[in-house]
Amino acid sequence: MDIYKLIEWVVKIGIVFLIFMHALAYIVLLERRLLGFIQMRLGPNRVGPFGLLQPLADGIKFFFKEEIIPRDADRTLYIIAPVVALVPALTTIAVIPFGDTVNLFGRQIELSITRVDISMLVILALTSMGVYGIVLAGWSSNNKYSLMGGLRSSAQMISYELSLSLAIVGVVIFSGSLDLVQIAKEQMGTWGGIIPKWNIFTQPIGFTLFLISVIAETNRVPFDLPEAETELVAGFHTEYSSMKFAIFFIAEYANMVTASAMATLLFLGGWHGPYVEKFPLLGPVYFTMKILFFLVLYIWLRGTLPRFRYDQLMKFGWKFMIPVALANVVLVAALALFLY
Amino acid sequence: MMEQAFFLILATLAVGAALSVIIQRSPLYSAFSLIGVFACLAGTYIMLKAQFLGAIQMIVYAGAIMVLFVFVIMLLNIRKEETALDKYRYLWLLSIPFAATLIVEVLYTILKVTSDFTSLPEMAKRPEVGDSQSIGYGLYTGYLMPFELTSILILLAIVGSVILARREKD
Amino acid sequence: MNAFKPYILNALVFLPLLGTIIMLMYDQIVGKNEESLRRIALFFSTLTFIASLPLIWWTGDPALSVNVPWVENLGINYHLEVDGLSLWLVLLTTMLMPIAILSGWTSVHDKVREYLAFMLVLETGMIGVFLAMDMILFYLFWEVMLVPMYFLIGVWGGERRIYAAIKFVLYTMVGSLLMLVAIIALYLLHGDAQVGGKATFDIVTITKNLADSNFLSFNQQYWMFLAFGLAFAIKVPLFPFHTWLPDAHVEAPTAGSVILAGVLLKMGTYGFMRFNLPMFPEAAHHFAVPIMVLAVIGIIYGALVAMVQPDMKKLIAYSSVSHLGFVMLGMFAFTDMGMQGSLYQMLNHGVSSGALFLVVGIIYERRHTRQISEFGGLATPMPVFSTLFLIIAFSSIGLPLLNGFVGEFLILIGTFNSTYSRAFAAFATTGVILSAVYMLWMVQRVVFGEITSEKNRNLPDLNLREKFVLVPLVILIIFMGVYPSFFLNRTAEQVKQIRTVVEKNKPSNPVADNLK
Amino acid sequence: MQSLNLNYYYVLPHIILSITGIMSLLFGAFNKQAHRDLVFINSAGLITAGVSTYRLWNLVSSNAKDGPLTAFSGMVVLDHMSLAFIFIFLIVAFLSTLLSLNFLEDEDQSPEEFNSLLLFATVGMMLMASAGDMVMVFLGLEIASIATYVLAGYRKTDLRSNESALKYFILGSFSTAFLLYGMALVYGATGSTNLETISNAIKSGNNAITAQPMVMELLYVGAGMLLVGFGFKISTAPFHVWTPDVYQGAPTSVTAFMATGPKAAAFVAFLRIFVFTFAASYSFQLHTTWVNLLQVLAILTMIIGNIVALSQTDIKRVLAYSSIAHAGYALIGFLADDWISVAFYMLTYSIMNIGAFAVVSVMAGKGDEKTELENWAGMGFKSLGLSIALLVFMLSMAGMPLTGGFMGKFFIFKTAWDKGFHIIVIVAVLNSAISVYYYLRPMVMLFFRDENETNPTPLMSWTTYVTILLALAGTFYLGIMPGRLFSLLEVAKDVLVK
Amino acid sequence: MVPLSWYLALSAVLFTIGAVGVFVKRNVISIFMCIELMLNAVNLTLIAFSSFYREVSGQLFVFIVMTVAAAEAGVGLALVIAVFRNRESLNTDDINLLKL
Repeated sequence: MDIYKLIEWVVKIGIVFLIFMHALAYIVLLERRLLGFIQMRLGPNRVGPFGLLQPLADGIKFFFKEEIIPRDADRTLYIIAPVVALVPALTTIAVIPFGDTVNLFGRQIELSITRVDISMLVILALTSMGVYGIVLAGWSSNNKYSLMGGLRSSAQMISYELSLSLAIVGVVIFSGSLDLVQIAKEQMGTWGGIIPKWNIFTQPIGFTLFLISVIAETNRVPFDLPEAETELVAGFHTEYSSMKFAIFFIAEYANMVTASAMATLLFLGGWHGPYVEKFPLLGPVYFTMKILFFLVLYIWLRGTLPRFRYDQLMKFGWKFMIPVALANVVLVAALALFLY
Repeated sequence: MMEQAFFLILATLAVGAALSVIIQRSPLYSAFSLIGVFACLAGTYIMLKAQFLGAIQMIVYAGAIMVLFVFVIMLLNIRKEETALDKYRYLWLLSIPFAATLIVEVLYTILKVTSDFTSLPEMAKRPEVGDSQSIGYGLYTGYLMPFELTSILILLAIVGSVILARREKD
Repeated sequence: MNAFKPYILNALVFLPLLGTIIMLMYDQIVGKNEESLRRIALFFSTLTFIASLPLIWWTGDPALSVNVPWVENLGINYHLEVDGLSLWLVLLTTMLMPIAILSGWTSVHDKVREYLAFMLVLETGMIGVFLAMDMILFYLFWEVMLVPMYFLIGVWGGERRIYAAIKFVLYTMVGSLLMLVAIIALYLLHGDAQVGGKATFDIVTITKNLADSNFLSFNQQYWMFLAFGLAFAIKVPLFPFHTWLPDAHVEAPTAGSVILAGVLLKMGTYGFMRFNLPMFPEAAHHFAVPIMVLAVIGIIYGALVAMVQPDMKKLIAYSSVSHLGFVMLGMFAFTDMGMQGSLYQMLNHGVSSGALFLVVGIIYERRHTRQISEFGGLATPMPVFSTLFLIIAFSSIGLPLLNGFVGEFLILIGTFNSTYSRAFAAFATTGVILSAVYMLWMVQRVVFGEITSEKNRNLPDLNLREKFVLVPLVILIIFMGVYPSFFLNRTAEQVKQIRTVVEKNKPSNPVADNLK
Repeated sequence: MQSLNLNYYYVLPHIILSITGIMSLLFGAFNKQAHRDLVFINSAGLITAGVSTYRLWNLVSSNAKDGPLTAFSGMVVLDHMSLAFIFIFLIVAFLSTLLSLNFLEDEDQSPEEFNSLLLFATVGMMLMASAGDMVMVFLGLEIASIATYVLAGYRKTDLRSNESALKYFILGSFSTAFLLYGMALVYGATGSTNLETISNAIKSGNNAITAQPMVMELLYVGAGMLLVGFGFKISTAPFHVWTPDVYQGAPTSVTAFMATGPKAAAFVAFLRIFVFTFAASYSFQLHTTWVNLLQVLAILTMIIGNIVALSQTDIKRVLAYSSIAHAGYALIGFLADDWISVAFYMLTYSIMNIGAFAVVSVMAGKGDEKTELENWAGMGFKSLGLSIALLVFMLSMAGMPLTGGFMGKFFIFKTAWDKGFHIIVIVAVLNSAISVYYYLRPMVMLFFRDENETNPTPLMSWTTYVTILLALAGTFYLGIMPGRLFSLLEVAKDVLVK
Repeated sequence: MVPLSWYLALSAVLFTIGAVGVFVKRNVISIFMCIELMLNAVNLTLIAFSSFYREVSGQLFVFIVMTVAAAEAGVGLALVIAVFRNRESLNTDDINLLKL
């Protein structure tokens, strides 16, 4: 194997990982500040300027907190659970492209850790693994609130994964590929120089469905039933403390980032934006901005919407989302037939 | 050599996990062992250049079917298998010759199949299969009928599950 | 009259069935009236009897035969014919049926409709068996007749009726299903032999082709003889297969016993005559000695066991084993006289043992017991009955001038003249003596002597219905005894044919020669 | 790009039934008291499908020299065998629909799902009959099985029904795994899943793809696995253990369906793969191997089925064991390479079995409470018509002449004897003699015994009445006038898979 | 290059383990999982042959098998729930109303 290739890999993984982990930390801060803003309060602003060092303080706190493992817990699973939650969440980032191929140091470098022709499916496969972390946590804690959380999580995952996949099918029909790079590339250019050729404009229904499903998949408000604190104390992570708790936290935010990245790639043209063709390195910047948009949306929703009741959630998923998603597939297929 | 080593690792893991499926007393542990098997198999699929099915394996089996299993295990809160195996020792005994026959028979056959098709000249010319395109093409041409029929299958599975799992209308 | 000829065989088969249907309809439309049901049944069975009478003169007339394809692809025909072999058996059936129905006039009370329906269906089956000239048709009637008999025993029978009914059916089934295999095999071999056109189940055709060119190897004959033979031997019943008979006879209601003894057993011997002898002559020679041995064992064993029976019905049942031994013995003597006698003895047994069962039925109705020890001195309260009983018993013993004598005499002579050992005839003669012993002993204990039980003192004598039941049989007994040629003339030709075929295929060095 | 050979016309019966199934679902969704209407919808669908099947039959006949019709790139093969079995399935579905109405109404079960599942199961069975590829066999089998699992568990609050469904499900999927493994190995040996390609490969001895001599061991083991899989599905000994439990526990009208339809379907797929694809003319050795193996299985099946049935006290278990024994008889025709006799046998078997189960469903009363024979003592004359109907069905199963059962057995024995299977025919014959005992035992209970307690006279709805009448008519028709059917089938003999 | 027979052997071993599991496990869900294991083993065989033959139908077959497995899982687990509702046990030894 080519030694440069190896170096390139190591560097890419290093950079992405570093940025990603930091980003996660700061998304938490962003969320807290934004929520504060929405709720007309300050949020954490004492540690460092504007509270910018707050994530660091939180990290230190988590590290030094006492770790508690309940006596009747299933120890093995209890310890494994956070890992199971985190690993898929972090692994997905490997196949997400954040820009087109750029020419750096005399090498063609793809702006993704690795490129596979079915990256879409890989992401789906990996994210679907994420539920096991929650389920395991819920089961192993041997606590009825946790168990309920785990149960709800798995049911929710199965239910919304269908509409999620169906929403994606629409995009796949349009771009004719399961490769995220290819999907993003298909959205290059504009109509009449004004409207970008993003999928969001051709399939707004698909976008909406995707967004709703993805929020449900990441267990975020208004679909945060697995950890609904008013009913289940803290749901699946009721018994978790210190770093284990933090890992769940990280996993959740990593999932949010992945989801936002997917939304960006599938519907908002990925890294495309003005002048990207000329300056490929602008791609990641656009990409980050779009992701940020979705993250803010997430937080905004959390600040705005009340939580669903469990039966409402199920009814909504099966009786509204899936039929509409199916109809959307038909619609998109007809549209594709008409357009191409 | 790399590949072979990799295969051996995957195979060992798969067999280990599979054994764990039947050795574990708790269904949940079995379920997670089974997920392990699925993951290893997905790995072997990818080694066989069947990436598409590898991904589908993870999505459908590990991501959907097993979630269902785990869901039901949790729903029914089955902590341990209620009976120890030794009560049914004769079944164990029954299974040993059964397994032995099966495995000897199949392994004997398989180990006789040493011919490697890839060494055949005309085989090398054939394109690789297993990418999403060839699968998609196959599904909508030769396999159109079975593909369409899966819709009936799924419809009836949905109807069936709903009937069985819903509560009696009082 | 000739206009009726083509329909008469069909009429014989279907008249009883029609009666059944009308009875069921009557029940539905007019309402429950047991008396009228009985009359309808009696009417139809009598009508059948009357319809069967012309056969005596028409037998052998080709215009009688009915032959239409039934399942053409399989070569199954609906073929009915009557010849010397079947003529008297058909008549016996049609005659016994009204008598049987009459006999149950007052003794059967519950489920009369079903009882009569089964009787009539049974008649259809029996007539069908004797008339069928297609193997599958034969098999059909053979099996169909089991069902009503099963129910007659099972529903209206005595205490151990369930056991008896099931035993009866199972025994018959085992044999008959093997016969089915043999039928299929015969059909296929006949088809393979490429003689006389396409594959067929037709008995006449196959018999003729077999007589013309014996395409069966000895081995094939051997196995098929066994398969057919087992079915018939069970029905006859030949000695080791007889155990169902006492059970069935004893447990069956009177009418059932009459039919069982009178007709059903003849189906076995008829089958031997129809199939085993003309179709597999070489094997018949091969098996002649073993069968004759069994027949003689049956004669003596049956008589000995009958002697110690305290139960009248059982006694008569075992006497049947003995009598049918004679039939088998005569048949396998392969002489004209023996075979004629065998045929004649079938009729005799039908008439006289039928009558005996009726006699037992009559006193059972009065006393609800069949134990010989319960009776004694019946001659005093029931003189007419006793007279008739005596005549019937004499007929069964084989007293000269009565029918039994003719049959047994012919058989014994025939056997004596046969190529096989004379010892058979000698042993069989002891059977005659033994039969006199047990029969007379029974008559003596029941009819003569002092009245031992007070209950018997005031038993009423035969009423008109019972006279109607018994008197025709007694007349027949005497008629057959004094004018046998009326019967024998009509069977002679058929018997001769069979004998010729058998003789023609006699192995050069039969086992029997060594025994002589 | 290859042109797609999609002949929708050839799968018209399948399409019609699928649409009817969906329609009855929808109809039921909007109309809550739809029991009777659904029967009409189903019947209409079934009859239409029957008509189109009949037209296809004529088409196949007129196309006789070009071989069977194929559609969907060889996935669907229509020849006389598939169409004959499709007819059987349609009849089974029709009778089951009629029969189940009473169950659904009496116990207030939701009818629309039941009816549509029944139709989907029928579609699955039809797919098995017309399968030209192993994947179609598999898929058809699964569609039929999954629908039947649900039907077996339809009486949800009844533990027996639950258990029945669960056992059926577990053993069904277990056997499917074997079947599938067999298919995979056959695919490995021959290089194709298409049955025609496989038979060509077997004929030439070369793998379809590599054109090298194929690995026969793989084929043999694959065939063995298939044998095990199909053995489960048609419940031959020693793979029969699930049958009695499942038949006993399921609602009787469902038992009627699953004792007949899926079994016949398994038979047709079994025939397609073994008799036509692994045929003697292609590979003599393979053929003799499986024939010998199956001969042992058939003998075992008949003996076990009949002997164990003798000691059963529950009528549904008696019928279950009898159905095991019947699989053994049908296997004889199978061994003789004669699909016609098997088809005829399955037809008679289906009709008489549905009839018998229909009577049982009435006699057992609501909720199938009284299936013990002991409960039936003395009921015979009280419900004479029913009992006589049961008698006819039982006698038919025992092989009494004048009934379809006799003709079926006769036909099979004749063919097998002709082909030289003498021992097995004799074993079969002796077995049928034994079987008479347990077939007549219900009669003993009904007619010969006195009533234990005063049972109410069983009542039946008109649909059940019609079912029983139709089954009776069918049994007698097949027994008395099978000629026309035979000549129809005889014509078909010439047209087989290429 | 990994030879074909290795894949097949792995598949055979897994299939056998699954089959044995069906015999020895006493819990319905566990038995069901063993059946899934068997199906997966078969899938491996199919895919191995398919990619060595470079012929897609084996993989398409697997695609269908996966669909079927999903459908079967749905119905099977619904059945399990139905049984559990009526009888608080999933042990096959307790499911004995019908004699085996």
